[in-house]
Amino acid sequence: MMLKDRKALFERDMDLEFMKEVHGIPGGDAIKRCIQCGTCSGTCPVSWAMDKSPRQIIAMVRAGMRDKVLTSNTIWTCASCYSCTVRCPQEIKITDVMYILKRLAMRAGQKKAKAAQVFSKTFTDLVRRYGRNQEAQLMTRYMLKTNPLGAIGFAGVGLNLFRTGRMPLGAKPIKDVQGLRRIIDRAQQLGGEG
Amino acid sequence: MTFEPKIVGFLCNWCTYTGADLAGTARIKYAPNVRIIRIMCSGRVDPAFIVKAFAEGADGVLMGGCHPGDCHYINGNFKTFRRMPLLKRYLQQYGIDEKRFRLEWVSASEGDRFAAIVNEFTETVRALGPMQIGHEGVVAPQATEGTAKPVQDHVKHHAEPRKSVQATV
Amino acid sequence: MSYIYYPGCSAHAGGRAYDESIQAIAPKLGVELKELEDWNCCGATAYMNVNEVLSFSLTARNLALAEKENKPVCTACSACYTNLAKTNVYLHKFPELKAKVDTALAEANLTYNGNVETKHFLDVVVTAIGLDKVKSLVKKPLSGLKVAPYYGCQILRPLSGEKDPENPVMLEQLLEAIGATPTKFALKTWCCGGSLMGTNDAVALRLCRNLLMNAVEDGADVIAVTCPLCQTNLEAFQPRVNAMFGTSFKIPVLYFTQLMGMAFDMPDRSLGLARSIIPLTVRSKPNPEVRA
Amino acid sequence: MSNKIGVYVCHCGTNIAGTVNIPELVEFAKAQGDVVVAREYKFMCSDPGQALIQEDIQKLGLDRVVVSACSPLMHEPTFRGACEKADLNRYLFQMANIREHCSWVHVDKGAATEKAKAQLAGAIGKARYLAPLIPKKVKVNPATLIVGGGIAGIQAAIDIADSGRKVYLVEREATIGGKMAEFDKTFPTLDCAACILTPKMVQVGQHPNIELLTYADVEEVKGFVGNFEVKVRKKTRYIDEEKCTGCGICQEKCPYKTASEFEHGMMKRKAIFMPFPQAVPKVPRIDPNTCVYFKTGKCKACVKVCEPQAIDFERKDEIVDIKVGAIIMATGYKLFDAGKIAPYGYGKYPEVYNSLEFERMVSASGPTGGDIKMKSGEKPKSVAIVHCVGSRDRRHNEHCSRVCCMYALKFAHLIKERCHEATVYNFYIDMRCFGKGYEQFYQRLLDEEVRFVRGRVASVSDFALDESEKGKLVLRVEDTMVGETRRIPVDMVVLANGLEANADAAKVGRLFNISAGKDGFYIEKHPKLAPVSTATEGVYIAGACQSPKDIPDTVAQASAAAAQVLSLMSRGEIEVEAATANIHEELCSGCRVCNTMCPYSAISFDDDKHVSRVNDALCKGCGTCVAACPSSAIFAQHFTDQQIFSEIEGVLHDVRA
Repeated sequence: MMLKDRKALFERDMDLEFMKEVHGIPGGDAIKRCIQCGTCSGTCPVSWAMDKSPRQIIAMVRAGMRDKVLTSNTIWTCASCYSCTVRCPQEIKITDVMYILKRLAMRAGQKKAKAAQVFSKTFTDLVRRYGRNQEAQLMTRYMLKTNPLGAIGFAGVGLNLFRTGRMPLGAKPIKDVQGLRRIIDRAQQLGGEG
Repeated sequence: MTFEPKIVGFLCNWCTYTGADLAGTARIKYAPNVRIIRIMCSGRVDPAFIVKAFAEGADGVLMGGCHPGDCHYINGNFKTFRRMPLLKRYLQQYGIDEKRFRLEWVSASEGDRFAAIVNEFTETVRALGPMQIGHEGVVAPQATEGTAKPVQDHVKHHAEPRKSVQATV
Repeated sequence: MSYIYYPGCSAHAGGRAYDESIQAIAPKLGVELKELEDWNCCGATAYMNVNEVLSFSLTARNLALAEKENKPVCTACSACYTNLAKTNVYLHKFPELKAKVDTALAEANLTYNGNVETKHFLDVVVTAIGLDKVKSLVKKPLSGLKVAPYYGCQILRPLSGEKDPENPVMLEQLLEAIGATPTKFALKTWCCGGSLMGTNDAVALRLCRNLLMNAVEDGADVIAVTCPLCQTNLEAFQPRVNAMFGTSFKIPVLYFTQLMGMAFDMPDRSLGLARSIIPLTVRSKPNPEVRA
Repeated sequence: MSNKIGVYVCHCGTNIAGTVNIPELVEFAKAQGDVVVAREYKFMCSDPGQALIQEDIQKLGLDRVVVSACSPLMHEPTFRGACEKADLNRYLFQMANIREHCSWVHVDKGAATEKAKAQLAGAIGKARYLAPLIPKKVKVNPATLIVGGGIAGIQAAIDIADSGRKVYLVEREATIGGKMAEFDKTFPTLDCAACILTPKMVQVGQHPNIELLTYADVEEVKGFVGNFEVKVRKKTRYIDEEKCTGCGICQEKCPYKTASEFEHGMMKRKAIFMPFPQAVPKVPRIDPNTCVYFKTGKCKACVKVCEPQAIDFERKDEIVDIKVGAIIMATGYKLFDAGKIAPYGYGKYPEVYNSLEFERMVSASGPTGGDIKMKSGEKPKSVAIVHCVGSRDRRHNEHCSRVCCMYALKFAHLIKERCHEATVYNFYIDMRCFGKGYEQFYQRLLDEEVRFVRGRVASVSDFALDESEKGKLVLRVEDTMVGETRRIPVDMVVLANGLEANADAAKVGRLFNISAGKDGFYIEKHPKLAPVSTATEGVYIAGACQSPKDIPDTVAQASAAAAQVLSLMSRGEIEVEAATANIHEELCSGCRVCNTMCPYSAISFDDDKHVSRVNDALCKGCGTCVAACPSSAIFAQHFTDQQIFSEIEGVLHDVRA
């Protein structure tokens, strides 16, 4: 609360552990190199929809602004197109950095993460059950979970896909789905996440 | 306490020694196991030096020269290179694992590479374990200006391809 | 030439036509595609969000299965391609990650040693088979048909068969080989929004609007795609784009494999052309270049 | 034999003392045989440090000195000098490198100290067997070879030639002048490049002490400092330079045209041509790829009009042998090829220019006569200048090219000056205006309302999102100060290409025995204290071949290199390595193995005595022959088997003990 009346960001309130945390993850340490040139943001096809630009996100990580970073919509707006990754003059794999931050945000249970979280969860549940993704179920379940109204917008689309035989409803699991589930459970535990 | 190999490094003045200096000015950290001896050209390295080093208890010998074509003395490194097969055969005769010896070309601008080579070679030698003096049966050659010693001769004859034929028979 | 074929989940859903047309043209090209036995979902982008080890383990299972066959793996879905290729790179680059993935795989008595080569079907056609072979199979060249060559993202980035991911040429070369005329298409490597269409459709729809606009302004008759998700976003969601931006786009979006099949004069059914929501009416036109 | 060895351990401030346990090392030294004194000091290379040594030599009668400090490549000459001042032969001095090879590269203090002991023991071991040597003196050839006729080579040539000494200036192109000749104005003073350069070019052309070898390549360099022998190939111009008056009529009459390299294809030139009107020497050359005579055997229009009959289609390349005492490399740089960065559309969109193309466009003598206009002929209403193209980019060149910020500002100013109503943008990562008057120039541009956007341009495209962008080139960039992505439509884009080393820099360097770094730029002997010297004595570097540089720095370096050469020349003679090979005739079996081994053919064979002999004027002391001699008849002085064996025993002292 006291933060409210403060004008400047006090260094003592910065979370430098956060920076270390990101550095610790494969691919995360590269952001040490960032020279803040903005090529990533300028390249990003969706940066206009982000509340903070990818470049700012990196700066904020380095400054130790855990909450500001994990609550920004930036990481959830990233479409994984990898354009920034192939252009960064410092060869920072920014897309992978975004993945890292997405996972940290999910673990922190951020609200902004909800939509993507539900999508991912629905997706992963389906895969856990069948071993493969079932687009039809994915869409319907996901829609109903997030915004049932939005589903109407998709209805037309779904209908077209259904009409052209591109949204089969029946689904049967792969043969060794048991083995797959064992892999999933073990990996989940090893990843210490999700 | 882990075994710390002792390695003798013969570095040519113009490329590898300078490269090692660059590693220094760039503060690149590497294993402290190589003791460096400066020679003007890798071409000066008499196979007897290498045998001597092993005889004195070195666990490994590293030799550094200029990249082919870069030799300060036009082609001394090439002559060194030509001696290597014979040297290796010679080491075998004395029961010295040839992995204990390494020849590398390192230029004056490759400080980082020099450091990497030292680290890697140190680990190779560490894995081979300590040299068993006597066991691997090496006779220490002595300096021989004036009076040619048999070991010396043997090396030298081998060291010179065109003479090796008559030397080996 | 023989490959292990990894269809990917959408091959049985949104991307059925892709799968069908590939199965149809592969034999003609002399490519033997053996479907990977009991394959599982590659994790797409969703898994990355949840758990890194998990997402790599999923892909690793497929690679482990493929390794037994010791043949290169070929897929036509760009997302699957990136996941497979990226897994190879990461497992090689980060030993600690590989260790975890190995333990996970062990749960199903599987091991992966990182010896599987992964290729996108477009790369196989252009690089491995070669355009001469393709040309030799053309019976009905798509003369004068203006095609917008759309690469999208993950076939090119971060790992691509192209020399320069910023300036790819394979698709254009292929289209020319089947007699079509590729348009300039400035946005050919731009993103269609991918799975954002599910989580943030406002953004994805705008990206699709730009792509469609660019294609139409270049005078394209059809957009050629290399990825099922791009196809669905650009075709199935066109009505929603129109609704949102007051536009009136009605441009067909076909897989390059379907266009190849057409040029090879193969029956529409075999190419899944009936699955188009926006069907392609013209197949060839008097070629302006020829006239000039 | 018993010696009196003095050992001196240097702290080098904390550089060595911070890692190596000095007292322990000194105690160790004292314990070694033959060592009569061992001392430590903060900076051995300082005067008091050297005095310490000299005192001991005189008071204790030391006959060997060992200094344990930095690299001999750094201070061996210093200490050798100190010994000599105290009447101890310089070859009785030995150095142990415990800084570059020890304290700077090791972390563990214990291990570092152990290694330092070994290195020191080795040095002491070698010192025991050191022998005095008397260095020979050889005359220095007073002529100088300068490679590269850009502003660096020109400046150095004039400085040296004015002192009355001979200079050979070799230039690869058909004229001197280099890159500077292509420029219009120079930052920050905006004086015209031609006005300050062409007089110097003329001066070089007319200077009695300068021999100009243009359109020529160095093919071979032999010898050493003071006495280099150089082979230069003068590629044929198909013109007799002696006869040609440079009237230029041939150029007018020649019916065949092609794109001018000098004008970057924005103008045509003839098949027989001078790169530009002010070229020096004023001698054209025929380009056989364009000249129709070489294709059909007909035409000869030029021959008909050439009164002095200087044109000769049969003329071949000629090889010129020159002897010089010193060499200055001034080979310059190459402009980064912007085509390598596809998103910038260079080579794709006609209105995207690289910096040298734009230099020509703004030049009064250039293709547009100095008018800034688009291919359409109209003046641009908006121009974007993109910084750091191929610089500060791990995918291309990691280095900052140092001049781009400033010439980008210069461009901005010139555009403002010539298209008043045009909007000019500068897209930069950081503005680097470090030189004298540079920051002020930046301030001036701010006043001129040039728009500065801090952000590296992501892409240039002709795709328009709406009417406002139709027909324009649209730059996509994050305005990092605002944190928003901007789309900025312009008529013209000028790229500030970075500077990189010539493609063949390493290859050329090898000819002269100097090495290039990973970035291709030549490596100086010491970045601070010997910036224009190289590891090879007698070979110096100046200008952009050492690293990207602006004109003031280049000229300064050129004069510095000239000064180095002149000091060498004024010495008149230099001492050459005394550590040469030497043959014991009584041991020589006369097998002649060494004769073929010697890279300098310094070993000849005496048929009467049936032994080989070393010509120590030619011997460089590499020791290849020594290692090859089957009967150990050859000594490498200062690197004898005995000395090296003893050094080996030293570095392994702890194993033997």
